[in-house]
Amino acid sequence: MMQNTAEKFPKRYIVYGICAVLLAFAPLLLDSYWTDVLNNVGLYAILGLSLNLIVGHSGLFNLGHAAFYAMGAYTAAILNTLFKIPILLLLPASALTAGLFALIIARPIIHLRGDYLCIVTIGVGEIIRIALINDIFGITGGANGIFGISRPVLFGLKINKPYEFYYLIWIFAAVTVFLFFRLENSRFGRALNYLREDEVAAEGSGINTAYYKLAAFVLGAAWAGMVGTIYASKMMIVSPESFNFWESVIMFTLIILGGSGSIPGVLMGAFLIIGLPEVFRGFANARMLIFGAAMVVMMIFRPQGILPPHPRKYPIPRMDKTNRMSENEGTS
Amino acid sequence: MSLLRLENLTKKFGGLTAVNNVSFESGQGSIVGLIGPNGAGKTTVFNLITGNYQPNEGNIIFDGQPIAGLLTHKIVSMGIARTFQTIRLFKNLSALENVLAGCHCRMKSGIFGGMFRTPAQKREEREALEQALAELDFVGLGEQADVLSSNLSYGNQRLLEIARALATRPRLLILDEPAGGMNEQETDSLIRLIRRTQDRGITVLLIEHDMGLVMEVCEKLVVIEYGGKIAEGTPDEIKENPRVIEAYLGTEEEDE
Amino acid sequence: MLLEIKNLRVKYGNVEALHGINIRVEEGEIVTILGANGAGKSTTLNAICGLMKISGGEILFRGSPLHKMPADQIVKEGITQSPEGRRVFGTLTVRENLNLGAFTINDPRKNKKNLDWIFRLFPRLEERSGQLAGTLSGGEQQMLAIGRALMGQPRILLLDEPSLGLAPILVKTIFDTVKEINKSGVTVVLVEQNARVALKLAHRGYVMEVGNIVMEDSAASLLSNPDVQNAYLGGKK
Amino acid sequence: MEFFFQQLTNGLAIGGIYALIALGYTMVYGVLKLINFAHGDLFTMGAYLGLTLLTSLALHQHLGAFPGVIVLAVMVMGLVGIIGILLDQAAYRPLRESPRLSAVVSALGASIFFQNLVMMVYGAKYQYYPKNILPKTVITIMGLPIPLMRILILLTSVFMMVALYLFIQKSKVGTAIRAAAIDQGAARLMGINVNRVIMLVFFIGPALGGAAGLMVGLYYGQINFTMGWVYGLKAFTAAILGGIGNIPGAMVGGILLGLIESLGAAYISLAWKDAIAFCVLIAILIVRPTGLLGERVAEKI
Repeated sequence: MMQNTAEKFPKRYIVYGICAVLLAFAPLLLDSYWTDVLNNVGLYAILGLSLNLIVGHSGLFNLGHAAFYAMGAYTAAILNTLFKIPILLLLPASALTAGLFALIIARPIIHLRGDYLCIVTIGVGEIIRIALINDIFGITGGANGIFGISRPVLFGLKINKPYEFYYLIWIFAAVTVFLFFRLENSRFGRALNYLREDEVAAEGSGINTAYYKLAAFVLGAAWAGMVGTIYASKMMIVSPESFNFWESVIMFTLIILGGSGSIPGVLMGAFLIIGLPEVFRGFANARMLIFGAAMVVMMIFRPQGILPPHPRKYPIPRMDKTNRMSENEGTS
Repeated sequence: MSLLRLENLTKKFGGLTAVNNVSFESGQGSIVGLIGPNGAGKTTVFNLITGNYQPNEGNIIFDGQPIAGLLTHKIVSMGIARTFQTIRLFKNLSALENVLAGCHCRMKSGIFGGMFRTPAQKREEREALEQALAELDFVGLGEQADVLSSNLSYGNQRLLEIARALATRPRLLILDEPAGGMNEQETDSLIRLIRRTQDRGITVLLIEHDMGLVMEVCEKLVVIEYGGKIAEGTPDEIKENPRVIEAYLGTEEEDE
Repeated sequence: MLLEIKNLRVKYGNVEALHGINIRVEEGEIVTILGANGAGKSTTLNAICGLMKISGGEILFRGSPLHKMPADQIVKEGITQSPEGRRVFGTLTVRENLNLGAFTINDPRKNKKNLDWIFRLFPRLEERSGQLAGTLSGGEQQMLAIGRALMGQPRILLLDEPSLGLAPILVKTIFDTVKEINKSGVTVVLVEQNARVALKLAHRGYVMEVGNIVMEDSAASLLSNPDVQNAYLGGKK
Repeated sequence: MEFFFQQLTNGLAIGGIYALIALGYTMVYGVLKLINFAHGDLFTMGAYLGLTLLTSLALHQHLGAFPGVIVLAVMVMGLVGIIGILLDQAAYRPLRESPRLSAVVSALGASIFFQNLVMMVYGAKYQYYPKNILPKTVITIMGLPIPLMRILILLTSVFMMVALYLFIQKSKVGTAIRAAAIDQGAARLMGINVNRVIMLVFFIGPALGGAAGLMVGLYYGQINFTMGWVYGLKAFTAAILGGIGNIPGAMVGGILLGLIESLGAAYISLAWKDAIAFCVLIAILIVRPTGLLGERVAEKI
């Protein structure tokens, strides 16, 4: 039976609401250490959401997302330290560099099949890291990186303390969630899913698959570039080791663990991957061992992730049966 | 007036000539059948028309314009839609979303429109939804809009592919073995569906092994064997053609 | 009785595909299972071969339960299949494909004898034995799939839609050979959509509809049964 | 000339090691379409197990240098092979029917697990192989000196590769492995026990990787718990370079990558050594998207 599902109000929205309220007041309840942990969770949540466009929605293996993150962070660091441009004004510049870079490198390799694309993205990530270490063009500061990046200033208020960063980061996250939610429920979002499901059929249905793959890459990269800017000003220093392969693995893993293609899933993944190891700090050495084993166990028991995406909803009007154009009612 | 014209089309894979110097035309509004033994190169001809393969030689003229060498999605937007021999639906998406894929090429909104829900984007979404539902109704799947496409029966999956193709608003619809896996009743209603498609002014080109369907629905048949065209004509002419009988139908000792 | 399927049930996820079917196969018979696509014919064959887990019922081969054996053991028992869509190993040679068919048999003399027999049945395969299977035509691949199944010295040969996608003229060649294989003592279970050809060849037939057996009779009676004619033989147009 | 010759032979030796590891990636990929990200860590285990057995059993003293090392290698290969089988059973087998991305995450998890396991058991510092296990002979070919060790590594890896190739191509079990790689269902219809084939693949691949770990220990003398990731990534690159799933491809890709790296480090820039390898990979994939020996199969539509 067809039902107008759009009218129903799923219970999970209540849960989302409670989570949002908790997040809004979290810094009031937490000390600065835990607020900072949540800041990291927020940064990775946005990174995860940006990568989710590529991995989750388009099904493209990208294990080199840290390269785009690095591009944004270094763009902000260089322009800020050399020309004293305020950090927040650099957000568009970082997005542009990271996006442009993604366009240039993805253009020739975007047609490669999954696993080949995977190794190329790993390779690009490594090339970027090595280039940063080798102080390419003499502007990246080599292995030590770049110091002295200024704090962001918003409406004359200098953002300095963890709780101030908390609101900056989580408002950024909220905006991201809002925009990406709309995006994935649009023509653009559907097109990414079509090419993930079956590229030949998508192209045969009139979808320019190469364009959409590139668009996903560029948009995801640009967003990661903006996160890089926030990160640079939060740390006040950027160095190549902050953008190594394991950063990419963490972003990739949190998506799959949380629920590939699902915004609540990615947020959940960020909490688990970034937050949970902090909880187990007491275990010291065994922490990562347990973490690795947990990833395996998790995949075995819930391979689709903790919060897999829900089907999109469309307002299907009730139709008058007498008006049917077809002569045979659909058989089952 | 011909809508589609193939001129001396040749396609080679390595040393193998899959399509050899094939020419034929599809008249505006007609239903043309492409028949021949398995492996004769029929599907390859389709893949050449839709740009999945590039021909080594020859031209493909659609509505007066050469289309060989264009990308598939471009050809679709020019007005050629297709279904696949092995069903290629988006398995994890609903029937409705499968049809919306077909609407895609007639829509315009992009990243910005999607993020900010401009009035134009909203209107476009609503229209696409209406059209997709209408196409589902047209093939008889209106009740199954919410159903995951992989949960549909085999025959209904074939119909859903046709609905998806129709949603691109084609002028030429290419069907690759549409009756494959359908029982008699389903095939009968498929015949009616093809006729109703023709009534909408859409030209149909199809490959089919079910001779009953082919003979009943097609106005013209093109017979291909070993990549080359061996005959062309009305179903009655083809039935009598000795070369076709020898190559394809077999000597009818006792059947039918 | 050679093979007996009792009240067989199979599920795909939550959806039951076979709702308790019963089929008997006697030694030396050709039994055909007819039905539209999605009726459950291939599922039945795959359950017999152990490729599909069963959720209820029994499959007995000479009284011993097949459904408790792994797929490789079932082949050793003497049940082989030429699957739907042929599924030859495209990047291996014809000869390697045939040798794989004899994977369970460790007697080179037997293999040689079987190979000679298969090359007599399908001389085309001998001509092409060094060629990659993927380069064969559809009909040749079907021959290879049947030949490969015969290399396992089956007591029962399961054929899944051998006529699928073949020109009528080739279908006749293949079916003539199936008759010959049967005459040499191999019991055949034939799954077909092409009901007319199948019933002309078989001794007995079953008709399946959406996971149930709806008819069971001798092939001749099924062929003249008006219901079957209407549903599967194109009626009298 | 001598400098070039040194770089060449060094590149060949490293390339042989890469090729051995690459075979493990390619074999598993061929049968399961899975990138076993934990494979590099199995290589690390080979290096560490080799060290433990070497120091505890001192076979080279009891049996003589060469027989001792050979027995040691066999033991290491067997142990790492068994770990490989256990890895598959624990982390991959339950995921056979799951989406491919889940298996990749499981593989990454297993990699983190193994890496930290090695660190907890042996510590985070570099460990050193005893010196002078094998004679540090330098032999002269056509007036050019070459360490015996390099020749041994190259010969051993070539020997293992040829043996594997013949096994896969000529033996009945090898044909069964190839059949399972093409179509598992059809392979089961032939009476092939596909689970056993997968176990075998998860024994052979890690065993070769373990042997490579031992070679690195003997050749360079020092090992570290993170070494698997660099070598693993290089070997994976080599497998893709040759065309993944393709056994001769892994060999060619490995040797080629070793040469590129060694000559690139010598003639272009040492600091960019690792980047050069990736640049070559990207360049080759742009020109030949299926790798050097990967078959260009037209997708059936």
